[in-house]
Amino acid sequence: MKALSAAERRRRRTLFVMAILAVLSTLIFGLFQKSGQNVTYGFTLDKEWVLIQQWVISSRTASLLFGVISVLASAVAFLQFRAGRTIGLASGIGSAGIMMSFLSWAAAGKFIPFTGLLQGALLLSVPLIFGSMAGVLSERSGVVNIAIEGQLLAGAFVSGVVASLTHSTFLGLVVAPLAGCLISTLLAVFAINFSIDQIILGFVLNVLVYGITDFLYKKLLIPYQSTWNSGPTLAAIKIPLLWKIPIVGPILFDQSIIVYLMYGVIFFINFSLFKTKWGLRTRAVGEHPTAADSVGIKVNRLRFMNVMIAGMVAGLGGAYFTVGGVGAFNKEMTAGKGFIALAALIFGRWTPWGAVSAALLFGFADNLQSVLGIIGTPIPSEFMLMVPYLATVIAVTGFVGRVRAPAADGTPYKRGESH
Amino acid sequence: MRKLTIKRPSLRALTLPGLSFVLAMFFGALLIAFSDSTVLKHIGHPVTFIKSAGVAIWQSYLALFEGSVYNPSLAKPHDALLSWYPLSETLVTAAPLILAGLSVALAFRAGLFNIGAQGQFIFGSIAASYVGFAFHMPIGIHVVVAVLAAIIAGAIWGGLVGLLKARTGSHEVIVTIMLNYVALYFLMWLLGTTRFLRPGRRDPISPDVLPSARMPHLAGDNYRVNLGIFVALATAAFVWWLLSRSTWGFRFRAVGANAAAAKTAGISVPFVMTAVMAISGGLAGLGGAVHVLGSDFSLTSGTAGNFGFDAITVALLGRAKPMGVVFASLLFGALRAGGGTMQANTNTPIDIVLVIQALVVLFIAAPSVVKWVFRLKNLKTTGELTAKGWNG
Amino acid sequence: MSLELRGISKSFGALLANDSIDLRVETGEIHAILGENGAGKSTLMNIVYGLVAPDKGEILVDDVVKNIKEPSDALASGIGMVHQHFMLVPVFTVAENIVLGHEKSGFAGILDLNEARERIKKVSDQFNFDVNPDDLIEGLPVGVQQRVEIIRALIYDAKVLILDEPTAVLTPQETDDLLKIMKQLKEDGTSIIFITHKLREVKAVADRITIIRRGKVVGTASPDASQNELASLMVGREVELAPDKGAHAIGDVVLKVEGLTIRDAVGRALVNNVNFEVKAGEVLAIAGVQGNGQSEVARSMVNLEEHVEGSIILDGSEVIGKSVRESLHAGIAFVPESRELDGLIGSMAIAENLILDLHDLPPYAKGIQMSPSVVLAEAEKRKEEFDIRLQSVNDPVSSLSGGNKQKVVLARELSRPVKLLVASQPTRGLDVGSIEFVHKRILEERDAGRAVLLFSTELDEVLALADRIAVMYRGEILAIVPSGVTAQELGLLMAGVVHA
Amino acid sequence: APASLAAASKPKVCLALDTGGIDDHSFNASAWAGAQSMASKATVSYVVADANNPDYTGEVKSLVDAKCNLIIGVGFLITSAVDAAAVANPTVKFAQVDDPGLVNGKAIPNLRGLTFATNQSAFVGGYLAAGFSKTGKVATYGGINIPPVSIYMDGFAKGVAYYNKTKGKKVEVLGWDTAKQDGTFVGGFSDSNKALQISKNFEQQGADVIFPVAGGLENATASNSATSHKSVTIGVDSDMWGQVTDAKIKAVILNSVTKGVGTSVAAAIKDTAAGKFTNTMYVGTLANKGTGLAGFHNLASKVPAKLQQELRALAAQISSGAVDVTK
Ligand SMILES: Nc1ncnc2c1ncn2[C@@H]1O[C@H](COP(=O)(O)OP(=O)(O)OP(=O)(O)O)[C@@H](O)[C@H]1O
Ligand SMILES: Nc1ncnc2c1ncn2[C@@H]1O[C@H](COP(=O)(O)OP(=O)(O)OP(=O)(O)O)[C@@H](O)[C@H]1O
Ligand SMILES: [Mg+2]
Ligand SMILES: [Mg+2]
Repeated sequence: MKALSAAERRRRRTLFVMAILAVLSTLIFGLFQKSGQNVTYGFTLDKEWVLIQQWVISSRTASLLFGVISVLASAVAFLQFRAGRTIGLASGIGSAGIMMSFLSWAAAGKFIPFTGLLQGALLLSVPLIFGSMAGVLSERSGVVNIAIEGQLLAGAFVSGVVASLTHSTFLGLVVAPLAGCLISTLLAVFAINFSIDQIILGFVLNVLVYGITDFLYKKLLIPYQSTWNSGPTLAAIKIPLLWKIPIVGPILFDQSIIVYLMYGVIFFINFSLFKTKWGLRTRAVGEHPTAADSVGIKVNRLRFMNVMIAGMVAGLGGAYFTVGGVGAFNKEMTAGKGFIALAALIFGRWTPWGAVSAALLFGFADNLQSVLGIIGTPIPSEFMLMVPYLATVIAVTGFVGRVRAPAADGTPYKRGESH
Repeated sequence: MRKLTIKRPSLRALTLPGLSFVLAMFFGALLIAFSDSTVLKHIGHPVTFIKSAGVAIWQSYLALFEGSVYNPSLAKPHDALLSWYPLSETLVTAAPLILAGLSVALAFRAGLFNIGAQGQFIFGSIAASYVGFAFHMPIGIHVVVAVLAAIIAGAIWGGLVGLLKARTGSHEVIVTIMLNYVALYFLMWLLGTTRFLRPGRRDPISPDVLPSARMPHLAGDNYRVNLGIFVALATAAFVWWLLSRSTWGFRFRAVGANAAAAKTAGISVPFVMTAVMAISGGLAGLGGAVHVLGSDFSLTSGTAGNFGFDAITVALLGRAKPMGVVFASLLFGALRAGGGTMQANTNTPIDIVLVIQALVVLFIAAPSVVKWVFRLKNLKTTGELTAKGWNG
Repeated sequence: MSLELRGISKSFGALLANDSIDLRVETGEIHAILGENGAGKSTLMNIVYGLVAPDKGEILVDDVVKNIKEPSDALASGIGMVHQHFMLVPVFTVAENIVLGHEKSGFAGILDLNEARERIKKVSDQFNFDVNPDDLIEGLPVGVQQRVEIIRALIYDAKVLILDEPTAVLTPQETDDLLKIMKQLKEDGTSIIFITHKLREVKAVADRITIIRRGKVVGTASPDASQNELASLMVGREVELAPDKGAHAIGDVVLKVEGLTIRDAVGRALVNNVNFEVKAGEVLAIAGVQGNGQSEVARSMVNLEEHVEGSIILDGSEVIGKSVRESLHAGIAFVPESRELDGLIGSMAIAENLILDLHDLPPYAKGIQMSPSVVLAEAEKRKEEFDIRLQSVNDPVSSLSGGNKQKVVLARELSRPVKLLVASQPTRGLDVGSIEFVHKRILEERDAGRAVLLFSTELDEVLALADRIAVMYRGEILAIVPSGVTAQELGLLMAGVVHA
Repeated sequence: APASLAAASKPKVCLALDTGGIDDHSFNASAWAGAQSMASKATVSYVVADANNPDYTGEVKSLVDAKCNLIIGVGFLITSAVDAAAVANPTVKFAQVDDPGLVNGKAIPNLRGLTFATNQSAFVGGYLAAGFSKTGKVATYGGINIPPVSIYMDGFAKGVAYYNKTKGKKVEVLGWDTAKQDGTFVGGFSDSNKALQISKNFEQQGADVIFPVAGGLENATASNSATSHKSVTIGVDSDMWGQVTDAKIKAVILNSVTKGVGTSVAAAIKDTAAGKFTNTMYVGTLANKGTGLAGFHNLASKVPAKLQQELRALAAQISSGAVDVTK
């Protein structure tokens, strides 16, 4: 009960912040803006059905408009909060309004490919989503998974190499989960059977994968590049009709198979975790393994299985870097995304949708800085590069606060050694 | 304070680390053998295969040793001791690692997982180098001021994390991961500003720190080993004292083990979190100072290398105990120093060192595996390090 | 169904927790097991339930040897158990907890809880349990959680029901209800093994009593034996069950609480406008069913609560607004409700736990340098004074049994100059020997002229120690009554019934 | 060690790399290729700094200890270590890529700088891009904002501006601002997913020629061009067309702006082997082919002959000084 009420207090504080930002953006971006320039929003990327091609509007008017919308939404959210109702929609509109007000100001005289901005956000978050889903699977059943980075990298490496050797994206896609699974088998064996500290283990596995892939990259992939490291890539598949839907279509339904698999993974994990027998048992062994054991659930077997599945999911995400992206493997090409995925997992409070939202937020901030950088900002590029990281820190400190992991996350289970 | 009787380090206590190292080297050897094209050529002929594999492995590991401990070919007629030059290199690499490792270990003992040593190290390097090249001060004083600046800079960057956690409950793992990136980009930006550019250069590389701000060499100018290693050892002793003999350390451990009970007994948990992260950041910052003032002298975007991340492995290998961190850092320092020579002499990629490091930590953490491999019954295992997952 | 244990032995390292124990429980019998903390009762039951593997011995159900390796084997043999430490997942609903391990799925593998809901309702109605299948466990009072555990055992048709200290956290009312249910079950032919430290309960329901000491069966007794006889069998010496309150002088007001209101983070009042005072040499007990605001009042005495209004005057000066540390040093000794969670730091040494509050003050520290030798010497002293049974003061405090842990907490809290002792559930889960010690100690403090504020859900304890009794109900003090009241009157008050 | 068994007659040449391997598809690779081409004249080997704990002083020292006759520093990070070693070891010859080879502003006898006027070739690349673009928008991005990278981007942008000036056109450059000397960067050289997205963002802004200056990340851009069919890619450092095997990718490589690290390294080795080491700074220019355009391959037919002609003329003008690439 305490946790819930603390959340309410935080929600109220968040609402305050939102209202203040809404007013400020109305004033700064809307009222006090001098530029008489127009901002152009583009809504088409391809040959999808056109609802609206472009929207040209005075930057000042747009900022004002969105600012007012966000102020109104904040007010509605406050009223709903008072009445004890959910404030999700109103606060969503509110923050989007603030964002758009800012964007209309920042892009005065420029072109913002609105659909592309969102599509890019999704694409940048794909590996994060896979990684955090792997985290959900593993940590919900009580095994801390810091090895996401290593699982992603192993998936990227193996799928890149296999696709290159066999000239088959399909085979590349098939082996990626196996590579991730191999890493998580190590995690599972050492964490579950040998009860080794899982944080040490995760870190060490990352280092191990870095070491092995770097080593093999230099020893094999570079010298024999044309056979070992010039893999084919997956083409985007347009889902008939769906991809034609304005705005949404090109973002969601004109992607490579990996992205579609990702949708499947998210829905499947979310569904299974909360609606099925497996999910109930998984959450039980993550929260209170002794209780699960006492009703006859094989705690360690279930954990083992889940950690292996987690590895497969992350491994598949790794394939996104190679067969899903540029084909060739590049040394350390996951570039720390496994750790960002870990942060997204915690940020999202160990729930599938929470983690997805956190990953999308990061992807959005990342792509926004890229787009704004391209159309030109007075801010040095290095500071622009900080944006997604700072945005995460601000979101975590301002709006998320204390999070609670599954109670038994990280604790090995041995029968008769509870307490 | 747990064990108040002084324990003599027994040889048996070293059995596990020793055997773990042997096992890790064995797997490293496999990797060397099976990725060497000349060795692989003989794969059809077992005898030649084993022979050539043996040669490849022997040469690589010999070079590793020659690069980290002793290399007779370096001796000069007038100075036979020069063959120990590699050992000096090992110490040079180990010094910053010890400090960064202590930073992670200290936080660990207080129940906090500091992944941010990298960022704190960066801020320490920035402060130390800036004070080192931009100001003129008397010899002696200059080093001290530069070091203090680094400690303060690291402490602020680390303390920020503790403060955020204490105030808002935001998880230190997320915040430190993110702040590492922020620190790196900040450094990159800084290196493009005129203040940090080398006169006459546009490359992002700062001027060298002035001689007055450098750590004095310990064994003459032929060896790079410098005061930094003593600073690191003294700091390790200090951290040991802090944790096990001081009231602050008592509080840190209490909060780390059970924050609710510590609070009930009147210990201020928010204060402890902030203090621990600040001290932890200061230690990593000091590591940055030792690196810049001791051996690197200039600041580049790669100054911090991987020290802050290796620090985590080192702290884990050292079981979050100061002495453990020192030994782990020496081992890692040796692997790092020798790895370069190995690559230069045998073209075995230095990345094998990462593999060996990872495996050593893994095996030490899993004594049961080592016991099983070597068929040992009663192997003495050191105290378990228990991280407490995310809720800790 | 009958259950028989033959020659069960189990050792943990050097410690022989069960030493060839023989025990037979007949069909439809309530068989009580008595023993000190750490006697080996839970270990034995965990063996029966398949959670701990015995070193030796066999288990017979209806005179047939059963090989019980896993809890699922026990369940299949008709053995159900309500554990000393609850086996409920706090973030699950009642229904989810109950189906766990026996799930039924419908379309697309979707979990089907409806059948479970029905059965829960049925059992709940049958025994007047008042359990809603869709409530979250973590939001339920412990008494209700206990019922959920029992419902689970019943739904899965336990013919032998093991109850390991089920009443440790129950209120008198709840305890009586449970005892009634046990009798009802017994009528229906269920065999029950009942473990408790409360002799009154044993005498009320048990058919036979087995007493275990240091892992061995030391004897059996009939429920007709007196409480004193049972107690001395358990402990192996004479025990004084009802402490002699004796004559004592009551002095000036030490603690004056006015208009105390405590809110949760969203502003709901958990404690509403509470007023009372405690005088020197007086024990004021605050009784009440768990979850009526007593915990919050207790914690607010040392500023562990966040949203507090009103005033708490200790010896003329305001406590509210001070830090926890300042409150403790102002002269309050605080024994928290949960010694494991809030009282002690399990992995730290006993000696360190004894000075948690004073570690940075002389003589334990000079400046920020601690003096380990002084700390050790002090620990040895307190070990003697409080009769803490331990091997070494350097051992982690988690190695102690419950009674000794509680002594460590008391020893620490009473080592400062104290004007007021706040003790919250000081004897929860302790055996009679330890309870005797704690009670004696509390009365000694009172006799030395300290004010004592005792929070307890135990009627016997309240009646035995208090000079006056305040009963809390729904965050308010319903009445303050003199110690002469009867247990029955008190029980009614705790249930919220006020007489004109 | 085998290296020490080398024939005494051949000088021992050692490459000291700062980051990446000899196989980074970028200037390390070129340097190594250049050195290898001289294998008949010298025994060559290389070391690379430990990317984890880079210690350049120690790295160069280990080469001095290994009795290398010529030590070539590759990468600007290692310059100060090379400078210091050159002063400390007057008998050993040194060369340093991407650096003028001066110590405190003065030349020293045993150190030679190897530099490249890549802005010249990037200038021509910019002109090509502007002339080739149908949309009137071209783009460039970098790994991180450091001179070896930004000099390309700056030259590219100025080449576009020159095109606009001479032709009276308004081709726009995305990703680099000559006034601020800042632009779009990946933030490193390994995040190909990010590079891919940046390329997409450029396309969405309308760019149809993209010039990535981020080492191996150029593959991400070309890969995107190959699937989107909305842009072509200009490679960097060496001829990208020759390095990729995928025909679909070859088809979208317009040209590559090269940097003759290999040529310069080979030159330094040749001089040393012949006993004619010089400390005169090497400057790779369009004129001496130390930098330039690699050539059109698949897309040659798509580039108007007139434009190709103008490019040749422009290169000649730059070499003669008639066109100033720094404006
Ligand atoms: N998992 C274990 N490992 C080691 N020792 C144990 C373990 N479980 C119990 N013990 C030991 O066995 C003894 C018996 O413990 P047990 O829990 O059975 O006591 P109990 O009679 O149930 O006590 P209580 O009345 O406090 O519940 C304890 O004193 C303890 O020392
Ligand atoms: N997993 C374990 N490993 C080692 N010792 C254990 C373990 N579990 C319990 N013990 C020991 O068993 C003894 C009794 O444990 P237990 O928790 O049953 O105490 P208790 O007297 O019942 O206390 P409480 O009433 O607070 O539960 C203690 O000495 C404790 O250290
Ligand atoms: Mg117990
Ligand atoms: Mg028990």
